[in-house]
Amino acid sequence: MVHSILSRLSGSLAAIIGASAIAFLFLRVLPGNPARLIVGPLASEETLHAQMERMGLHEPIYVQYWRYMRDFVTGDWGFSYGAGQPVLVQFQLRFPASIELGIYAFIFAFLAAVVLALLATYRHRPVMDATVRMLSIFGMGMPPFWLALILLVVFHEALGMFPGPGAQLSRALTPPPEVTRLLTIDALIAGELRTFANAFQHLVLPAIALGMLPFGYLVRLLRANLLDVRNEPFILVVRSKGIGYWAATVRHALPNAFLPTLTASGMIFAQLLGGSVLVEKVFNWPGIGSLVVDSILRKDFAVVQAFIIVSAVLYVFINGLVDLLYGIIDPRVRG
Amino acid sequence: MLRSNFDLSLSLFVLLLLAVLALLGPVFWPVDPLAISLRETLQAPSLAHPMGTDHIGRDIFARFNYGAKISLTVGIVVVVTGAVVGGAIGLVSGIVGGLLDNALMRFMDAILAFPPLILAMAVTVGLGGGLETAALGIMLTSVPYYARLIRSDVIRIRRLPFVEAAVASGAGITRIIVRHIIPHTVSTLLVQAAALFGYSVLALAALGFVGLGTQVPTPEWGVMITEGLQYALTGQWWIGVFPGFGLLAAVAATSILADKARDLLDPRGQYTQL
Amino acid sequence: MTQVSANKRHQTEGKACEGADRQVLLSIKNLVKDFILSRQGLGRQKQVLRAVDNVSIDIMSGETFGLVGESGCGKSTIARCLMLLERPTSGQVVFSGEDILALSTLELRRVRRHMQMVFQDPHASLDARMRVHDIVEEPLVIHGAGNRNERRQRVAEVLELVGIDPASATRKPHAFSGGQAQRIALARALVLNPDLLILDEPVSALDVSIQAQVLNFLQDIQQEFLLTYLFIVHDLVVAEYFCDRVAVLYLGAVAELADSQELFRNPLHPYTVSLVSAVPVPDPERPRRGARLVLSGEVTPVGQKQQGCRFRARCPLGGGRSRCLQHAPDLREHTPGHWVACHFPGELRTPN
Amino acid sequence: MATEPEHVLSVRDLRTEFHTENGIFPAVRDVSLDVYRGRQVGIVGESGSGKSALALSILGLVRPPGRIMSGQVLLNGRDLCLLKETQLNSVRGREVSLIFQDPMTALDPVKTIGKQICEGILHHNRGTSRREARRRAIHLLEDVEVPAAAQRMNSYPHEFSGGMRQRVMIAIAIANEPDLIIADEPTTALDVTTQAQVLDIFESLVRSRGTAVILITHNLGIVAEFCDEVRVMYAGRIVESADTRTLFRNPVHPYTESLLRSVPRPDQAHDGKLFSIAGLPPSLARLPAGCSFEPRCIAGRGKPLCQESRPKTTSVGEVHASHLAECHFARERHEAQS
Repeated sequence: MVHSILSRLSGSLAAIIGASAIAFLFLRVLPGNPARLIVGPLASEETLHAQMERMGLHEPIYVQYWRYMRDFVTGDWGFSYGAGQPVLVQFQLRFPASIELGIYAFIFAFLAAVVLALLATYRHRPVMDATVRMLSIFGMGMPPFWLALILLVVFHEALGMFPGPGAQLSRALTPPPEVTRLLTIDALIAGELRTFANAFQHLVLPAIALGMLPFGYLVRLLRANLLDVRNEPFILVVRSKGIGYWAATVRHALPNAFLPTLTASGMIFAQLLGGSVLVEKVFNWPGIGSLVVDSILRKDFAVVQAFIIVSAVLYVFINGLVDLLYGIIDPRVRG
Repeated sequence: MLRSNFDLSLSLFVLLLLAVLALLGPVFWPVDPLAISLRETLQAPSLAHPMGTDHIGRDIFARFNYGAKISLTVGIVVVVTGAVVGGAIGLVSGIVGGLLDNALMRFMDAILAFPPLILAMAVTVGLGGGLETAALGIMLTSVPYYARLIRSDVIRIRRLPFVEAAVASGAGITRIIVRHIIPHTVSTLLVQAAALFGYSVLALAALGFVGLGTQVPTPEWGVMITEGLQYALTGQWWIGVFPGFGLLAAVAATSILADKARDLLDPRGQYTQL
Repeated sequence: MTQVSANKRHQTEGKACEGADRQVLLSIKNLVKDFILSRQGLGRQKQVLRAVDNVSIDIMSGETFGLVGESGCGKSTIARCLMLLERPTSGQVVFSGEDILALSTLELRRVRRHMQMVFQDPHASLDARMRVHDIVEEPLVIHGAGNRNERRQRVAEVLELVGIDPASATRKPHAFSGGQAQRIALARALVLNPDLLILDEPVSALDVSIQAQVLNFLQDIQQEFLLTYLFIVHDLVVAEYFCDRVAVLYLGAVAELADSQELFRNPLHPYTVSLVSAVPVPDPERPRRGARLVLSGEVTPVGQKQQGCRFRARCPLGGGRSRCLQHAPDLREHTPGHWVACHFPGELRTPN
Repeated sequence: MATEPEHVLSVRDLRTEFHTENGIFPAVRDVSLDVYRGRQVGIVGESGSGKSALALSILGLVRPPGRIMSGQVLLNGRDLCLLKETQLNSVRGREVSLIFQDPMTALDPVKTIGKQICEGILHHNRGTSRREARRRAIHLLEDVEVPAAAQRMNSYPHEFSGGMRQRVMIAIAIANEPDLIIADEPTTALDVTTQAQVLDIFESLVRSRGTAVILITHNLGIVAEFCDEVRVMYAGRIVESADTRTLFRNPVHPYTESLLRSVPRPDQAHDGKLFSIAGLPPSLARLPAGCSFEPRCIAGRGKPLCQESRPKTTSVGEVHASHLAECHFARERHEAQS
């Protein structure tokens, strides 16, 4: 066990290094000169060279990479000239909002997928099944930023059911004291139910927009797995013991159907991460995603580079976690 | 049986319709997608403008057709090049094995260690934006998916009894690959290609949306949605909604097609007994 | 092209075999196959599983030689080693006087014409994407036999021989039933006029009535084309009915080898005795199974080489005697033609 | 519809059909079958003859697109076809249980053996504590001769060999002392010596408890050794039924006779040919108009009577209805034998 954890860790480390190197390379072969961006188009060659010197751009690329990673690990993520702030500070400010949105989106995707997959496979009901499959195909085929727009048009603009873009909380309310820095949780901790409800309302539309793609993916996977597992003889044997349909499904079919889904959770995380860049922009959500879009438009690449590396690290970390979890859940892998 | 054919024909029809709009749009709707008309800004859909006009009076329908051309072209190009490159890597990796296999797969892993959209962003940022770079970035992120799938397929097929039967009757490696392995990976490749077509089209739109793909004023669907964003909440919904439907239709149709292809291409499927 | 090649019997060295003028067609000498199981996790020691342990068998031209044993005894591994689907760890396989393990790829192809294999699951062993005609023709193409017309004629001929209407050869294998598919597989094996057919459980996947059809057919073509069969089977009744000589394998080694009648009527190895007694007989008049000798435990492959007799843990004789504990018994000729690897052959008798 | 008290199971004119895109497949065609208390009944037939569909129909576990169309399944006098799903759930596992074909896939791979045995015990015995259920489960494992039963409770199925898994299946089946066990090819996937072990254990358990058994198999040897009575199935019908000795000595239906003659026997002469049945079983979707065995039959092939009309079930037994065959020539064939 110890051995396998160690080997997995070293594998993850290698993947992170590889990924960050690729990210670094791509951002450094960029035609524009980062120093030129800082000093501005009107600066003289001398100023430019001085700036390049300061930034270490004359060094060989691997030295630059080494230096960048060393700084990165020690907390120096570079300086965002667009926002006039260190990149790390910006991340710290905006990360909680993104995480909260991601969590709610995942909860939505997961719950909706489980319920609909169960409904689709219950008995032999072709219409229900076809509906769920259609939903899944639409979920996977809809551009998240477009869905966000539709949701806003319908539920905010036309029906007025949910608040519009631009905030996590109505201006009339004061944010609860920061504990976890996740608004809904902090509101609960502070016991302010009204604040919680308001923050939750603000979360509904963006969470659905962000969760739709993972939902489509999950429901499709779960439905197929449930159908497969249901054809396994062991379900018949369970039923022959007298266990009812739902008990057999929840106790035996679902856990087995979840196993292959677990492997896909890396993919789902990636969808959430990529989607947040798009959805946050539409809702003007004060998270990392909208920061990244703004930085791209401002050509503020220090932020983008940090985001890419953080994404890769998180992604590798999640995948490693899933591997471990798989070993815990599936006795056959434990060996 | 009936229903499944309905699915199939509907999605074929949708794809065909989009293709017709993309290719023949300029013929039967000869309106310049870039022509600005300040007298006709922000008009709702009507006979003169089936999808309305945008804030500077450009005809959305003409722009939609142009966007279809961009999306479908990029989708096809990305899928074909990705499938060829990825399929080749997978085939070589699965057949040669050993050190080369290991090296190729580690490289694929490194690419996979990125969330795909983020990597496409990185590449596009790095190479300076634009349609071609965006397509290249998307293609690059799709290669490992083909490569890994085809590799594992090749390894699985190599061990199947009918391949062993061919080896036992003296077939050489070339014959085994060409006659027995490749035909059996084609269905996998096709299904994966259809799935990745959807991804490519969506990714291109996403890159356009964040300002990395095609540049304004080129009417790409993602860019059009971005432009429509600020008018959506003031009542001019048509600017951003129609291109979204285009994306949804293209992606959903290919994904239904992929499912059907998977069923039809499995020779066992047709003879499944009770 | 259409008739059995005239120089079918071209062995250079030949051993006389008990009065018959038969010659050795295939000689397996000290065949060993190890599989390396790399265990993950702590320690990560390499485990070696010896699937085939020093097996030597001579198969006479024209006979049906049966390999029987329970799953995991190595019988299929031997077949796969003979067809070089697995590379043997050591040993020799001499076919018609040539050691096929020492041949180059090109020479091997020449030899392979004369030995063909039929697999257990007929549908799995036929390429589902190819038409039946192309499947049967493939060996001819590989070995460059005849032109297109001659090949087509030959395929039709062979299909007719196995009882498949050549007109249906444009269909794919899954349009055929299991029994028919096995006939198609046989047609593919026969199309090159081989000398030796390795039949790996060819009837196990088939229903009783179809099984009889295929077995009868195998008998017919054996006489007609002077074929030699290596017949791998776990069904002892089929082995007894169909084989001339039989070797019983246990954990990768031959436990007993004899004429099929002799082996099943007068088994000497305690494993064979219990194996034979475990077979349910379709005759309720036979004394009830009080007399059955049920073995304890199951075949469990052992990684490292254990000392003494490999069967001793399950041996109904106890296996506790010092000879059984210390020495693995060699395969010795107990009576002429009847070989057994036991220190106390014949001590255990078939009940009743 | 009162049944005699000694019947555990009485199936009347049961019909199960599979409605698929390729047509309607009547897998079980108006089958009647009686099983007496404590008796072992074998059902033999080739693949596709409807054996497994019959077993699942009795348990009410046929899945769509399959459906029971008509008939009765009287278990201890109650018609299971009329029961609601919840009522069925209290019958399954307690009055009747199932042993499945393939021990590799018949156990949930992610649950321990112990949990899977206890599940049935807890379900049918409200108020039993987990500890008590566990104790009983260990006893059951000891009954089926699983060594070190208490430790093995926490093992997962993949840690067991095929034979051991099938023993666990038996333990699950007998957990609530049912009156009837349906065993569908219980030893097909096992080696001969393992099969002998498992059958011995199974036989001694059911004989000592007086459990009736329906043993579905294609292996005539197992039937001969294990069963008191035999039913022969062909194309969804029971074509012959008799006690084991009679059936093996005097098979009346031509299919039974052909089946018995096509099995190689160790005590038979080696030379000569095996008897073989010509042709293939008919597709259930396109059954011949007359006798479904007619195209392959040694007695009736080509005869107009057999081609045109379906044979009725005929009693040929000396004592009441103990030997039945569904053949136009049943009487003649029976007389010719005796």
